[in-house]
Amino acid sequence: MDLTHSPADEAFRAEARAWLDAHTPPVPLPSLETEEGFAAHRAWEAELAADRWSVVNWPTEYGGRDCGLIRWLLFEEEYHAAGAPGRVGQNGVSLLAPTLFEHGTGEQRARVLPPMATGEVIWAQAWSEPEAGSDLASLRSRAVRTAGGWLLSGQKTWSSRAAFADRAFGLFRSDPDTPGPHQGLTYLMFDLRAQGVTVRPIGRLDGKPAFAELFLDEVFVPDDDVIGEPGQGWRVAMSTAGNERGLTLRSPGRFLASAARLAGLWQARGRPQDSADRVADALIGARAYQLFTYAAAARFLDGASTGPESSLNKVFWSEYDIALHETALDLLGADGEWADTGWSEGYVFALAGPIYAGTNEIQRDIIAERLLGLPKGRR
Amino acid sequence: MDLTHSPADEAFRAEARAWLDAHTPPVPLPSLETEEGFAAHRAWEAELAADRWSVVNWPTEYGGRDCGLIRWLLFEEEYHAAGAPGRVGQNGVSLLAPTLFEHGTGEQRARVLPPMATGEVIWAQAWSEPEAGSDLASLRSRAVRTAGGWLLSGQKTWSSRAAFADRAFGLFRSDPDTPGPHQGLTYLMFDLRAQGVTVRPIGRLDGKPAFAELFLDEVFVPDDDVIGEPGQGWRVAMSTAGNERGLTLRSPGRFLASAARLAGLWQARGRPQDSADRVADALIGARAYQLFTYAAAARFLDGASTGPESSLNKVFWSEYDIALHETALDLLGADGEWADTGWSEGYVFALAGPIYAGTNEIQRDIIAERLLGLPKGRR
Amino acid sequence: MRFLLDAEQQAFAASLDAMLTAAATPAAVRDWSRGAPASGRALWRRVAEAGVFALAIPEAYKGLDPRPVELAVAFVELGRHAVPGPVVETVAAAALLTALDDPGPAERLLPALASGDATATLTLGPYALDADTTDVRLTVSGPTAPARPSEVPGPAAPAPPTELRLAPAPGAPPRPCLDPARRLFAPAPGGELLATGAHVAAASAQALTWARLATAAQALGVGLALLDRTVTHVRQRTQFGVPVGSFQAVKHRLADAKIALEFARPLLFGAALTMTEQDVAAAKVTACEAAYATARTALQLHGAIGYTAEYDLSLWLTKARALRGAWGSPAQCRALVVGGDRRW
Amino acid sequence: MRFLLDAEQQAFAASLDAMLTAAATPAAVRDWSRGAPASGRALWRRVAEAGVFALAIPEAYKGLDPRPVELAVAFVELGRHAVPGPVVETVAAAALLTALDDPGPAERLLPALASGDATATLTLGPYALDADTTDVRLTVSGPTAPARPSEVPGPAAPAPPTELRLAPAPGAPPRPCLDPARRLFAPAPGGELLATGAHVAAASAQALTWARLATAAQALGVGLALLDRTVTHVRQRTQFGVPVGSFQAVKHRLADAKIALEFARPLLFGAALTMTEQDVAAAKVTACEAAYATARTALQLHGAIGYTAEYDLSLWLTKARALRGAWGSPAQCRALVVGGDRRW
Repeated sequence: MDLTHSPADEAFRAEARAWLDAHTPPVPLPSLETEEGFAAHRAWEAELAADRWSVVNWPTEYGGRDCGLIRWLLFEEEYHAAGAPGRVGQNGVSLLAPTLFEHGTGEQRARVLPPMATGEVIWAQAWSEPEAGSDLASLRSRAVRTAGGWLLSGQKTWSSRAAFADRAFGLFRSDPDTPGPHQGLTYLMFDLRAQGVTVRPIGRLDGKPAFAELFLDEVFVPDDDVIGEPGQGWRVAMSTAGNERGLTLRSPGRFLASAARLAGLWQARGRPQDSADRVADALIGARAYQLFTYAAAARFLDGASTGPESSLNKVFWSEYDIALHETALDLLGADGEWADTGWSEGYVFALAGPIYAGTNEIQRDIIAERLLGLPKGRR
Repeated sequence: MDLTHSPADEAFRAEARAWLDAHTPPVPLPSLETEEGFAAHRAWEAELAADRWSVVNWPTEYGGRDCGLIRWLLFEEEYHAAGAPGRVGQNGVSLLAPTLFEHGTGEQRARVLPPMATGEVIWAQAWSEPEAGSDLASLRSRAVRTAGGWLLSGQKTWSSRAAFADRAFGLFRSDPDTPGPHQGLTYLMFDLRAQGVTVRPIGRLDGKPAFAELFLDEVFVPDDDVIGEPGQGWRVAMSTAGNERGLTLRSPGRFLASAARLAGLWQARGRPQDSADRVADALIGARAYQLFTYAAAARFLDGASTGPESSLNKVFWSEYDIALHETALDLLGADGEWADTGWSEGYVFALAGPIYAGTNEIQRDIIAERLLGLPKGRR
Repeated sequence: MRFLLDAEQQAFAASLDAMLTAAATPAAVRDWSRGAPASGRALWRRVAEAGVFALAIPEAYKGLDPRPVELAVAFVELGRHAVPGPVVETVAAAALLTALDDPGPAERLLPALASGDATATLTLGPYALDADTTDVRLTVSGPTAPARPSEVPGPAAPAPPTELRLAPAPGAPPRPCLDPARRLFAPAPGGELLATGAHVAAASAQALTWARLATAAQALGVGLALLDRTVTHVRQRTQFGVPVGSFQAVKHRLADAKIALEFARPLLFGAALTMTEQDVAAAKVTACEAAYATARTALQLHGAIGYTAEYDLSLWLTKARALRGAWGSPAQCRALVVGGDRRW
Repeated sequence: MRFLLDAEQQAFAASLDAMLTAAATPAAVRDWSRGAPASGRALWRRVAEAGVFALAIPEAYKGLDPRPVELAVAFVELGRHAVPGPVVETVAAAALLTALDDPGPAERLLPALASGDATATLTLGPYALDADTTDVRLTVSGPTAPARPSEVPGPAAPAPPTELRLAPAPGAPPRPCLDPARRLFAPAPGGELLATGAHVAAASAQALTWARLATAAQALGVGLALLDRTVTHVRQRTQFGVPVGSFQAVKHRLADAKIALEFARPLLFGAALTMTEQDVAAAKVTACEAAYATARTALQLHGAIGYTAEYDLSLWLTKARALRGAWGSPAQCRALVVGGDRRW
């Protein structure tokens, strides 16, 4: 058991830090949830990609450095410590790409991944539907067989990044006559500018269009854009849930950097004693999350799947993130009301944490039933 | 709407205060959960009763002052502010007596209430059974008809005060063949020293025998000691749950006095800033509970029954009481470890709050279903 | 002692509730947020005609004499319906003007506030709410509370005199806020001097107490609306084939919100009866914490729909956060409670 | 970097667990609580023979050299099984003696601590744990940490010299504690002077760090035991015709306990690797808060049976509360974290 990084890993970290020092925009980019900011963040992805920093843990053939999980964690620590911009391509990189690595064809990977790595194509996710939020198995949007492909119809919602993104991926019901709701679903990729697609941006609490509703009316998708076997979409989607995705949804580097900034804010505000405990908890929580992730990475590298342990992780970071930002807003006092600061943007973003990617209520059910072995109730 | 007490009420308060100033033991009595302390507290009840202060809200014929709910609240404020001893007779006074006033016969009241008022007879409750904690309807102890009365058999547990008390009251299954579990129960009083009764004291967390197990083997109880109709015990027991009992289980005066003492402790420890918010919340919570109770008393005097609102009350005071005592122990630092202080005795006592008199889980179900109208789930 | 709203007070609440329910306040809030105050001002006039602002104003200035309990009743309803604009600030301004030694400014300004012909904002701190659309902009500079013996340091520099001014219109647009209906401006310097001296500081302390009482009431109303809307939502919304409201975890969160709000309510009315700084601070922190906790629960139990600006729930969610810090942070209010000499 | 216990460390934990499971520790705890230490001392010897105390002691003094990670592994198991006695204090005493400039006291006292022939207690604060049944009673008087630049006041009086003494047996019986297995005595004054001067203060700071690490580990073990026992209980206990553990409110409380404990664990081992004051303080407060929160949950979900002294759960419940304050309160530990210069 040790916490010492190898000289090679430290050299990698130093290289990343040097690059970030030289390239990180000195002034924060506009919010990536605006049209202007989306474009600026897309350009930043291209800048990262030009020096192979956009997808460091991918194979080199797709634009990565094949650097492994530990170096990815180190890169993330440096990235957030540098205050570098948010990642506009994250939906594709952390949700779609792992699925393609596991279930995609060589042709799909060669076609989809390089422009994802450069930010040339930004992906939105299209999981939820109006009547299927936590209960994903009750999806209704359809994929109907047609010559050379499929016709997609129905409605998706809470599609993050879809207001400005290029393409999207999601599950569609391709066989309505199967016995169980998890069967007969197909995993497909589609173009958000294709004929038959209507994108209605939705403003989140601060009004910024962080997601959209998608109305699909016989949208043609060629067979090449089916991932895995038709009808096996649920299995395809779930199989990557137990891989490193559970680790990489929120990197520890992000929270270490936020906690350090919070401590700086606390210092700058005169170290008020009534906030000292909460600032300490933010510092401690970031460290706990970093070390928890190091341990999970070590287990993963030993061949363990993350499985239900990722529910511990989800509840922890989502509640941690809100508490940290609430503390910051409290420290800011009257200045905490402004909507145009990094802290308030972070607060609004954090509020979504316990809701998306499986509500925390669902996660606690999973922890109780699958980690603690409690009987399944009716919930 | 006002908070001004009438001159007559203020005179009553002043009389109580004067009496308490003159009579309250200058040194705390030994813990009432010990044999020595039980006797000392019983003597204190006699001292109270001698000047008609033991059951101020009862009719004068039974030893009270018929003073009404508001004056009872004022008396309690003065009582706790004076630091007067805990009330060893509370099970009888607040649980059995209201039932006798509503369902007892004149003979029962005349026989039972005066020695209850003087502490000559101390009552224990005998509700729970090993397999019936929160789920009271699944009681199994039996009352079997015999000449002139009933024979009680079975086991009761968590019988508070039973280690040293004289008599007990509870529900027994008198008709095993009824369709529903709430039917066929009879409400009975019995002697803890009767033949066939075995009392096994149980130590609570600090080892003090605050309750006992009762083993009953054909214990004879005369018909005179049935309250209400045989078989109607559930209705009898529940009918007084909606009366002022919901108000009087924990008087606000108790918490006002505790919060003031906590503030004094905080001052004495140098007003540590890291506890200031918790001390403030203790002060505020006591005030909130006092005012909430004043409002409930006004509604009750208007003829409203307390009903499910008493669940709000139960959850509030039980969680409040623990938080207050945790704050005190934290302020005491290393001295918080001692078991023989008022704060630690109060802490151990408070820990039982969320468990007894209907767990807080049950209370929250009641609030959600009966006050907010949410659908009954399987829980 | 009878600590219950009487029939007249209950009827007042019910009439305001009915009026505001019919008035479609969410549309007015959205208009207000984007700087189109016409619908909000129309609503304001109806609120004023119901006598709400007159409850903070002496009869001598065309008010109904200060009646904090009725004012609290009214502000619960304003909060419940998310009425936009400087409602708290107008009450605070009225309290300040009433408490000055010189009746001149009150005679000049209060009748229009009582009638609803004018709105007011008051700056004791760093910002001026709704300064562009408001008729009377009051700014206090210098110490805003009379010095207390314990606070007087030994050989400190003398404080600058406290001044009350009628401030000019703001020179810049508002900076966007997390609650878009709160349009905050940097206070414009200068303007006509209305009063100066120690009585302005004392009057500012009065204004602060009234502002906190009104904010506490508004926050309680916001919390009650959030709870009501969430209960309605979870009864209708199904997941896994059953209403979301049948899950025990959902029930218990809503039960906790109910408990918090129902124990804030008596603190509010108790404070309205005594109007002591300590009672009002206790009501303010408790009502605001209860409302904010309810907002967190409301957001979580609505799920993604609650996270959208277009769904009306957002009007209350963002207000709950803003009120928590307005007119005194939780820590400041708690410090007044533990610092006070008086115990309940 | 590989932040996982290796196979040997896991085997060490498993062997301790098996040994302690077989040893019926609850009976030894109850004996210990009533001042009958024979069964506890027998248990102590087996723990020492497994090498636990030697993990805090240099090879020169018959130890295995200080190995904080393995020590943490062991103390998790001691906590899980509620092993009674001055286990933390013996480690702290060893750390202190090891860190003195003069090797004399270490040579004299440490071999017997490593072998389990002797137990030790150490008083840096107001009490001496288990002072009557312990062989080596160390007491430090005067400042117990080296002065830091920021703490040095200008013209203050010089502090008294720090002294380490071998204290005599206590003159009075222990005062009863909420955790009856903690037998606390007022430290007896006087005794043989073992060392004095600045190096004693520095060594005391070292002892404090080791004591906090061991307490954090013990608390984590206590929390894990409470969670395990409660999960077992709610799977077996039925109410309303179903297992208590099928209620969502019960599940979610246990899920929260699991989360708290699983995030305390990496802090513990991270602190064992770095042994910085800040890392150890973070582990201490987090493990202790997690254990105490789990105790509250365990008590609530057991109901009345959990509230009884005769049910073994009480042994862990009361220990969770006591460890929370031992060797540094939550507020003290948090202050070290925010006060430190180093960020992770």
